[in-house]
Amino acid sequence: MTDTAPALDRLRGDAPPRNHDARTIAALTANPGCARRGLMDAAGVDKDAVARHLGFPAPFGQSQFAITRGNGFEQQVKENGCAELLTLLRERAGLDVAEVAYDDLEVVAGGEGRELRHARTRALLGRALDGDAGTLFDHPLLKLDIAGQPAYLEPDVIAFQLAGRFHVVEIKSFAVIDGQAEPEQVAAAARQAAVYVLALRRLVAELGHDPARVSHEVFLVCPENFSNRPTATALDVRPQLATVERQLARLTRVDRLVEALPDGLTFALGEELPETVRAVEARYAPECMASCEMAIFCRDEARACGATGVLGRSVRDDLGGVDSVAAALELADGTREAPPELAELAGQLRTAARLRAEALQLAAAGGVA
Amino acid sequence: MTAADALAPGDAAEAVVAAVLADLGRGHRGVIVDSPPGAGKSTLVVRATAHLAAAGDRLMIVAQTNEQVDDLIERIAAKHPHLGVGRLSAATYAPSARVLAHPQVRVAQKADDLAEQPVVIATAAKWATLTDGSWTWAIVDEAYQMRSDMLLRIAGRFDKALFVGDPGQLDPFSTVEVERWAGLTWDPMRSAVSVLLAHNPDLPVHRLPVSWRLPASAAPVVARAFYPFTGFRSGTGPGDRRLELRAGGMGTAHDRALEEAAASGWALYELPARHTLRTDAEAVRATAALAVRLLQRGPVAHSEQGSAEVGADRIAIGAAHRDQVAAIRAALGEEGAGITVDTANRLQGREYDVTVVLHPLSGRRDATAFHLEAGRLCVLTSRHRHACVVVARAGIPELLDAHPSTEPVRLGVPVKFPDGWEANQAVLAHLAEHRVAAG
Amino acid sequence: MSVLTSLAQVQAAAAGVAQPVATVRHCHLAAAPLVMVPLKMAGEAAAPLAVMLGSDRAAPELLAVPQPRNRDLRFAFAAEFAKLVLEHVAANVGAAESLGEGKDGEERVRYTEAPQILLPNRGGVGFLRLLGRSTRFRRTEGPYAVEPAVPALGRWLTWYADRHDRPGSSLLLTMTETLRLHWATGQSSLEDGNLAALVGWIDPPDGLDGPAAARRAEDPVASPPAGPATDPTFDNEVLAPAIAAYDGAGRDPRAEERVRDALRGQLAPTWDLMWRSVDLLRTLPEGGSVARRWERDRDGFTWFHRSFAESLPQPRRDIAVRAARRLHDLERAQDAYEAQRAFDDPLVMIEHRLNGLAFGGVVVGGDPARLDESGKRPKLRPHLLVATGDPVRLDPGATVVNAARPGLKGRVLEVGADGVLVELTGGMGRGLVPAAGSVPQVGERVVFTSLTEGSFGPARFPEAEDTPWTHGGPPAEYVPTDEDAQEDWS
Amino acid sequence: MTLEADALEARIGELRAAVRRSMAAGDRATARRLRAELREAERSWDAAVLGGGPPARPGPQVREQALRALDVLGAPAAPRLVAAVHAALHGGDITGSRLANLRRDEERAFRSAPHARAHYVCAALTADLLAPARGLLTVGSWPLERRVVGRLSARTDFLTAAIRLAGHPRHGEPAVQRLLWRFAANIPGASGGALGTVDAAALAAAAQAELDVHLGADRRERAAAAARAARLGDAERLFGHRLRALRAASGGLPHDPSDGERR
Repeated sequence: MTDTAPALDRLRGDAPPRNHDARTIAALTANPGCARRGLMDAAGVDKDAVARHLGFPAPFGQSQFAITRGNGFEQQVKENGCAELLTLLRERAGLDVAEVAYDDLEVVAGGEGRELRHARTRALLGRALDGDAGTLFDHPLLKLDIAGQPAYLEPDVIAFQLAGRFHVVEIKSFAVIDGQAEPEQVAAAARQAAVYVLALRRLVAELGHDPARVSHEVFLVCPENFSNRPTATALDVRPQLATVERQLARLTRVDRLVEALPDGLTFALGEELPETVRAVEARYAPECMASCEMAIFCRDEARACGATGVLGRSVRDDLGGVDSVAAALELADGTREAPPELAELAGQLRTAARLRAEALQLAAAGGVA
Repeated sequence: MTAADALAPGDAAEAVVAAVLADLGRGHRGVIVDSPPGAGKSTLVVRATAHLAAAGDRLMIVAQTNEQVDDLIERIAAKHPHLGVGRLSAATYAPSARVLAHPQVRVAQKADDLAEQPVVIATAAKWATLTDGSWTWAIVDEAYQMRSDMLLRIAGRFDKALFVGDPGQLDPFSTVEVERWAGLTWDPMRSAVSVLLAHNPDLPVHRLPVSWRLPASAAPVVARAFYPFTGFRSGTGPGDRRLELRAGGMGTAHDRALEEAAASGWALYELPARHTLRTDAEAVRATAALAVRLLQRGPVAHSEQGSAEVGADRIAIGAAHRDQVAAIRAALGEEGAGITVDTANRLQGREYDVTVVLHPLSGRRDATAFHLEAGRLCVLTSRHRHACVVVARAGIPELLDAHPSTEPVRLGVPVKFPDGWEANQAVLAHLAEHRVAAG
Repeated sequence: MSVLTSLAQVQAAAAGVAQPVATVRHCHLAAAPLVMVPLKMAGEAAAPLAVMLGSDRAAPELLAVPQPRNRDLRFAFAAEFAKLVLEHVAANVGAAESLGEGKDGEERVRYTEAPQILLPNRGGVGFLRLLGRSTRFRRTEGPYAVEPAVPALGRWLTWYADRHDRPGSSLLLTMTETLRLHWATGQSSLEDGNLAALVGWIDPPDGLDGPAAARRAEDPVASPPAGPATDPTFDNEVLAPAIAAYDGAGRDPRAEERVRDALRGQLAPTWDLMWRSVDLLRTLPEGGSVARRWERDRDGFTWFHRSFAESLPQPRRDIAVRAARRLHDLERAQDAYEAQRAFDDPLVMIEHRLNGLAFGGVVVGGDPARLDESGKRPKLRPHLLVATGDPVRLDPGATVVNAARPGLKGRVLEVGADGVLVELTGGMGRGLVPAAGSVPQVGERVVFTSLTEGSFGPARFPEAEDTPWTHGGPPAEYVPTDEDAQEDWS
Repeated sequence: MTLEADALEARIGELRAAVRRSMAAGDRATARRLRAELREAERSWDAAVLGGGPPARPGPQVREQALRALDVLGAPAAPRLVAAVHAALHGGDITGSRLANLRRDEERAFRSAPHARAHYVCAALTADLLAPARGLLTVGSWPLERRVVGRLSARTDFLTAAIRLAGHPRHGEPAVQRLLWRFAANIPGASGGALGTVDAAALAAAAQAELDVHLGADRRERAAAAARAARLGDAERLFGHRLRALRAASGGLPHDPSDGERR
């Protein structure tokens, strides 16, 4: 796979590769069919900067109330050697009272270099795997291959060892109310946790141990009901693990996309950026708004060429996959002669148009059919 | 593989049935039997009926549809002519000929009129209208298709129950928003068996190990794709089943597909890749034409049960949507009269010699959870005793590859295996080896 | 979603303005509905920030929490909010109309009025549901006691949110969903969640077309979002400093006014949009079956209002029996609602004509006075030949009814090239001669449909104490506890 | 509202819209400039309308308050806990953030005039590398075994603090009870009373019971590390041994190339 590495670097121009974190990797599963996004992610291009340069900045991030609430809750759960977390894990996971060892891997001897922190993470986890004690490993810095290039993974998670197996603990500030939480947020947390499980399993394998020692059961710690009291819920992330592994494998097959590109093409922030971006085919759908920084640019592009995708995937499906609004309209009012394979769709659209016109004209005449 | 695999298929199945009947006597409140497609579920129900009736217990049998009720009546009456059977029916139900053919079957609308019948059978909907009356034992057939709220309404009528069903089939669905109950162990939307096990985790669960329906060419494919953890094997060897096309073919694409299916048990009749409407006229025509052409080829099914003409009644066409079924019926015309055409939901529990299936993902531009549901494809590809011809447009692997997996996750809801994406991929990979490009 | 709505969206995209997908209004609109525009604090489950509410468009009330993380201020807000909501409920009970004796001998009553609440979007319903959940269990004495109106508010908000889930109910409507039921825009359902963009497409301000109005609506500075979520830049640059100043100035009223001003600026535009939307909906004539559904709503309101005093707050989660019964009710309501909308509105009936379960056209033949002598007594069985261009997919023998007069029933005899032959079997009066005008004449336009209203019968469910062992047996006796006392607030 | 305040308010409105637009456009530089102007305008509006006074600077007494609270706890503690103890015993609050940079001020003060103060608020040392432990405060005059923290120390110090607080003469006061309740909620067998009230003796006993489980291993690790720490120079013994110093001295580990700005 390394032969496309130089091509990917060229695509990125001079910008350093963007640091991946579980959120960006989990977001890969949002629109795998989009070549533009697949290429930019594989090359580690900063999509946010590209979108801003094109004049379509991604909608601004998070309210500071949410940020302070999130940090406040995480701090409270991890305070005093994770006192509240230990209580939860003792209740829910049957953690033994003697298991309280806590290792902070976020800062090593004042130095925050990633190489240093990753080395320490490897050392500590290696010792834990060989039977040494150690229960809570805060902020383990992990590595994961993205499109053939190693990327550091900034985790905001705790690895927790129980009976020789590691579990990922993910702390989130959305509330679990009477046992229910917002399904989209739980799904996002599950996908992120799956990325950590995967990275941990790769590290455990590198250290010569059985990757299955990293459990697919993760613990999601959230505030309970309307209070600050944390609650922990076990989450089986096997489906998400399979999806993330699939997407990462797809990224390594990005060479098909790279070959199809005119050589010399780069996403560097220059004048020819708009043409470069437009040269790579996108697959816009409204769902992109929630997961890709380029979404507003792609929507504008899709609107400009009257693509039915702008109206949503279900509309495009109803219109038998016809891609352009104009084409669908011409089929409906009969001004466009339908080629044989579109004959049936044309028939249905014409009937639909007739029925709508008939019902509207009848209503205008004040009657009910 | 487990010790059971060393046994011959018949003995392996018999061992499980014996274990189930033994468990009925051990005081469990419930016994569950998972039965993959064609694994002898109805035979088990008939034997359990006789076993429990012989022990003198009053027995009620719950099926999901009137047709399933009549099927069971016919089997029980044939096997045990002296066993009094009561059919509890809705007012609007006119007894079918095959029910009336058995003198020992009494049909009535009120339970009291069947008081002295040792066995009373009805649909779940009918049982739910009763407010009193109790039976010691109940046998719940197709228990995985029954929704939890239906089990809640009839569970008051029995003390102990044998639950038999196929876990690989379609999940219960509803037309309204059901988010409110997600995560509850008694969520009305879960299948009856999953709620039963959520509240009684230590009930014994047996698994019928052999599919007598699926030929040796199909059992491994269906088992690997839809029953990853609870595999099963075919009751027949590779040579035991043969589909003979007596009339010669004309080498058309349809003929080559039928010949491939007859030879290997599978065929993928692949139309050119294109995005289409659901009622894709070209695919509908091809599906109907293949079924009609099959009849014209004078098919004969040779199996361990001897040889028999494959008439129209032994052929079925399956599809995902009702409007596709309507379009295929229209395309069949006179020549195809008698061929069953139905959606996956209604084909559950039924068996044919040859099936022609319009792939749910054919012509789709974007797959939805509905299209990707593993249970739907499992039902469609596990109805046949001899051969299954799948009609689909090219482009499905690319569609699956581009499918975004961002389904929501609800706390407390158990993860369902297999994942629809993996199941579709497994079936596609196998079909690719039996591909016949449309003419 | 169907081909018809998709076509309407494509037509809207081409025309640059929303296209109708309904010819009548399918929901009840009260004379003076209680419009509410709530805002919640980011990052919290249900921390109210502000609400602008009222039933007079010229006199909205603004309630705000200058420091949302302060428990006392939050419950002072809840008390004020409760007062206004309970006042509106009391003012909209109307008279108690007697309906004679029920089967259990009690006199059945139905109020002639019911209070209707309008919210901008589904997010608002979710917020009211959570606010209801966080207030209905509060105790009025002991630690962290609250005013009696607060738990009452919680129970009413929970009840309204539950009613919103019932298909066809008009007691709590969200404006984005209600408008989308009547108009299709040239943008996706995601963008339709922005009320300003949606109204911009339906009734573009002069000088702008749909897309231009939507583009302006998506700029959060020019047109503030409809809530309950606030715009992050507003939070960071305007609200946070104002709240900090309020805290810093020791809760000085002028600092509080500054917070209120900032919030009023965010809410006022949506308030106007809500009333503009009400005006748009009033332009449509009310559907025929809306009154009947509003009667069901009034029955529900009457029962909850009259039993309010002696009943307990709604439990946190449904027990098995209540969940099953509620699912059945919702499915029955969905079934009836879909059929009623089709019979009320030709633009909805054409959905069924397109998928072959209904057909419409002109009567071109048949035998209007035909008698069927085959049975013991002759029966009136007129034949109608209806020429139609619709793709009919009904099998011979399928029962159909006339869309305009569902009382007129019939059977499909044959679907031929020149039309569909229908044998009428009922709804033509008593004798052997059809009542005048009951049988459609040649040349008349008719629509027949296989759709029937409510094929669902009532279902019987066990009592809670008879919950079977398969569903965990009878649930524990329900005692509402106020866990707030143990909570240390965020 | 004076004329001048109206003009200010209009100016504030414009600045707010401008800041929000530049933040939305991702142009952080302009946003920062405009925000400063906006704060200035808002501050003058507050002064004109509310007459708010200047915010308080971290006075010298923060140091004393921290030392007093640490004495009560008798174990390394995070700023939030130190602030909570001070608030429970003496009312008012020293925000956690002002405590965090207290440690930096103390180190600067020590380096400029070593040993000028009897007691310094300083860092805890991690047992393995003797580096400053993140987010922990200790008292310089404490024995090294107490200031060094091993893998179990976070838990043992939490339990020690619980026992010390439960034994404090004023443990019956409501504010202290509420603080004790948060300890009791996280120690098995300790939380029995209704909200806010704690049986101090039961809490101390439960804490001691769990402490005994960890104490042996914890003491061994801390003693070994303390012996190594004794050989450090004065400043490093108080404020932690940093690798960078080591790197500068012997050109140690290669500088990490991808050590870009952490996003």
